[in-house]
Amino acid sequence: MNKVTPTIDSMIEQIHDGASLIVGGFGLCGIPEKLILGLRESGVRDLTVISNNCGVDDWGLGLLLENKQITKMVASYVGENKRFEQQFLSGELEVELVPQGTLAERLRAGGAGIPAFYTATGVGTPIAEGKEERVFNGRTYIMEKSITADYALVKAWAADPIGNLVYRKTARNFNPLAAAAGRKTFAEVESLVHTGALDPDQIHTPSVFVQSIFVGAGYEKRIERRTVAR
Amino acid sequence: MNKVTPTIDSMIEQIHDGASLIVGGFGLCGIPEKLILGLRESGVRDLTVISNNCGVDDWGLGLLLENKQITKMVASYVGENKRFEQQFLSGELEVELVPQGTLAERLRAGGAGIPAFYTATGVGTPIAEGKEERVFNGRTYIMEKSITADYALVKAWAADPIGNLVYRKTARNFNPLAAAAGRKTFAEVESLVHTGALDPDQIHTPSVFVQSIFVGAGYEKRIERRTVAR
Amino acid sequence: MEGRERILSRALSEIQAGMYVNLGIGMPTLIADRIPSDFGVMLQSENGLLGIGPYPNENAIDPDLINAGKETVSEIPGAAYFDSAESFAMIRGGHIDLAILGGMEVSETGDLANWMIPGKMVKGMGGAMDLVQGAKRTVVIMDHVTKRGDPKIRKACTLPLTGKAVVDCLITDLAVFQLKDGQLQLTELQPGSTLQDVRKKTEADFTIAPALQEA
Amino acid sequence: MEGRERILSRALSEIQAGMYVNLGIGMPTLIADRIPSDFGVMLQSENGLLGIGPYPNENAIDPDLINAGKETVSEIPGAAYFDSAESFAMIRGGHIDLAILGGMEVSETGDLANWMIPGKMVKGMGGAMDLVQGAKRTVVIMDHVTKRGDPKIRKACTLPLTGKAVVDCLITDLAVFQLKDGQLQLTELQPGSTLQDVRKKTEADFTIAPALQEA
Repeated sequence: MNKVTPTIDSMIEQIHDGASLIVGGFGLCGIPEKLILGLRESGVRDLTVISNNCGVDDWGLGLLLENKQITKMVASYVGENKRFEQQFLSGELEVELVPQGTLAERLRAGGAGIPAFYTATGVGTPIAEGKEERVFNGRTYIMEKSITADYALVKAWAADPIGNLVYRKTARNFNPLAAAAGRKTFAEVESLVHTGALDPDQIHTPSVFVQSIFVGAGYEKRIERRTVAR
Repeated sequence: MNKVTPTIDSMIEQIHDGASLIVGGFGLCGIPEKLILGLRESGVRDLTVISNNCGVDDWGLGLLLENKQITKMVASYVGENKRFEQQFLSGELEVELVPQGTLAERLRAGGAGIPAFYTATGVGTPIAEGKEERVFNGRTYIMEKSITADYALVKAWAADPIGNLVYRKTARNFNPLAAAAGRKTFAEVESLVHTGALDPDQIHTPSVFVQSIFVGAGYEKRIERRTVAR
Repeated sequence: MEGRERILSRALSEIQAGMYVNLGIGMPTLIADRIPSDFGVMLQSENGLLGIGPYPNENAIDPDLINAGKETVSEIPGAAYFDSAESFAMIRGGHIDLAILGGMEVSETGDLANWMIPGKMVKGMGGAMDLVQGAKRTVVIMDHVTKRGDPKIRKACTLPLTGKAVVDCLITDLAVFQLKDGQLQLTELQPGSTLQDVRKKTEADFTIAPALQEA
Repeated sequence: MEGRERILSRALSEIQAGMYVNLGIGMPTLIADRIPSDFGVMLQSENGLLGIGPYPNENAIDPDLINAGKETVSEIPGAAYFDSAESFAMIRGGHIDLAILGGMEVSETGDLANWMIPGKMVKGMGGAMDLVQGAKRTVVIMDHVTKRGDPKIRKACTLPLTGKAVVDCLITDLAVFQLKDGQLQLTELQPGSTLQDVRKKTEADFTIAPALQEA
């Protein structure tokens, strides 16, 4: 079994107008930067993107926003992304804001075949509007539904050819959840090792969740807030 | 922060008659054998035990069954444990049989603050009796509730003093789920390393889930079915 | 043994290169040895291993490395270990291509019973209820009749169910059935078996595939 | 700046040895530096790190190692990384002892608003809605009034809520309140602050702790 593809094109050309994509990463950390650049290049449109953030104005998913390729965004944080905030406030972009933990759990549920679950997060807030409320052991919870998507785009530190993935430090974040929740999962990785080289006790995403792997070179890994010791 | 206790007694003496315990392990693999021996010794009674299996007649949780210390068992598999099967069929032992994946997910939900979730597992079977059925996207699911317990007893391969745990091969099984779902979690481990010696990318149970650690010696690690290449 | 041989060799043909497969406890486990190693098939064990290898040599036995049947096994290159929640996320989430399970009874609508005989025997369902709901395809393998000669393919299961309408394919020593439009359809006769024989030993109603009707 | 100093030093006293603590983006992050290292406190970052260390030296900056505020940080010995589902399992499951968050508004019944100004500013809730529900104790720190001098402690929040009745303790530059029987109770005056001053700058009704009444 060898899931490695020599160019990113074989992944990108599968992604059609109107597709839904779960994209790993938190801020600019652990984002699939090559796949995002490939999407920008391809010009594919009307995308629904599920990702914790939407990059910054000129990097990451912000590039697709700038190019008006995204129709709907499901995210937990707009943050300092001015274009995201503008397109949201103007109504140009459909945005579903989801609490970060609920977003993580909805993705995890999607990958795990759980259609819905209850959480106290968001009770009594605008997030709860239109959702079923239910009391368990005297506490009120709301029902949240799982998320799956046509494709998951993830970034890993290392992979083997059959698709086992290992992430590095906080670049892990949403990537393993995305990998499991995509009907097809494309992984871009910084390094490829031979099958058997990864410690089986230490694999973060087992190969069953990954359909195709691209080994990228020259990762930019931009930093949003460079803070150093005083 | 140092959660290491020199003897197992400080853990055992906290466990009172009528306590609920989640116990890690699958068959005899990855069971907290020292803690189980300690419970047998202590004679604590009326225990509710949540564990995938109940050991064998003369080892693991089977020892507590033999000593009539367990009042209720929540498990997915009785298997070849004759005493378990007898006490179950005679009604002497209250048994709640739970599909293995549902048991895993109920424990995971317990640790994660999810009070209930939906699964297709068990639909149309005796497991669904008395449970809410609900259709999502045209498929029928049942609602299952989370499990937490007074104590979780887990077995790990290595720990550091603050409570980070690493498991080995299939001895991981239910242990990380148990660790998160116990209101207090006691871990027995085969080896202790200094804080900082475990790779932070490779910790299976982060320290926040563990309240006390005992370093055992001379693990028996009995094998249920010794099968070898022909 | 010859009947078992027919079952196993037919079951093997369900497995294609690159598949992720779960083999149930008992007879299904015996299929593992027969899968060509160049198929790149990954076998999943629901206790937390993807990439089961053959039984180990005596000196390589490891108590921390067992399969769902509690047998000592080995790992192949590319294997991964994980906890039980992740294991069943794989299963329930539809990531496993194929599950091959043993059966006690199968109904004409594809119900399966394989975990309990009330008042007599309780094994527990283990992961079977999750597998029949979660795997993309569920194949059941079993003897066509009990040791006493009673039919195991029933109009309705008499034993507590593992799942309703979950058997996509049923392979016995006499025949192969596929679930079609919610009902068992006889699609193949095992070598040496006749339609008459299958009819006699099957309580369930079943349709017959066009190809077999012509034969 | 002096007000901020009072807030931070009072917030610090909420942190006890051995605690697992989440510090929100912005002002709460500034508390990290002040925690005595012998406290063995583990700081959680909801993007997937338990054991945040100080900001790194220039040559140790690592783009794969950031906190929830997207700042480059370091790890301490005993740190662990995990995915976002595990991170919020920790939070939602009640395993984090203390969350310290910033606030835009707090109501007299302990509601918190801190993620959006309709039509004007959307930051998003990030992990705040999970933290206020999941942490064992939620402490909010904020200026007592807005830059324009308007009260931020209101009868009812005018902004979209982050959580209802979730603020266990509120620390401002003027006072400290605890949620008691579902209502804010003034329990401490900050150095240099008077009850009259607090009354004037607070829209919310609040009770006054007995100790303060005597004073």
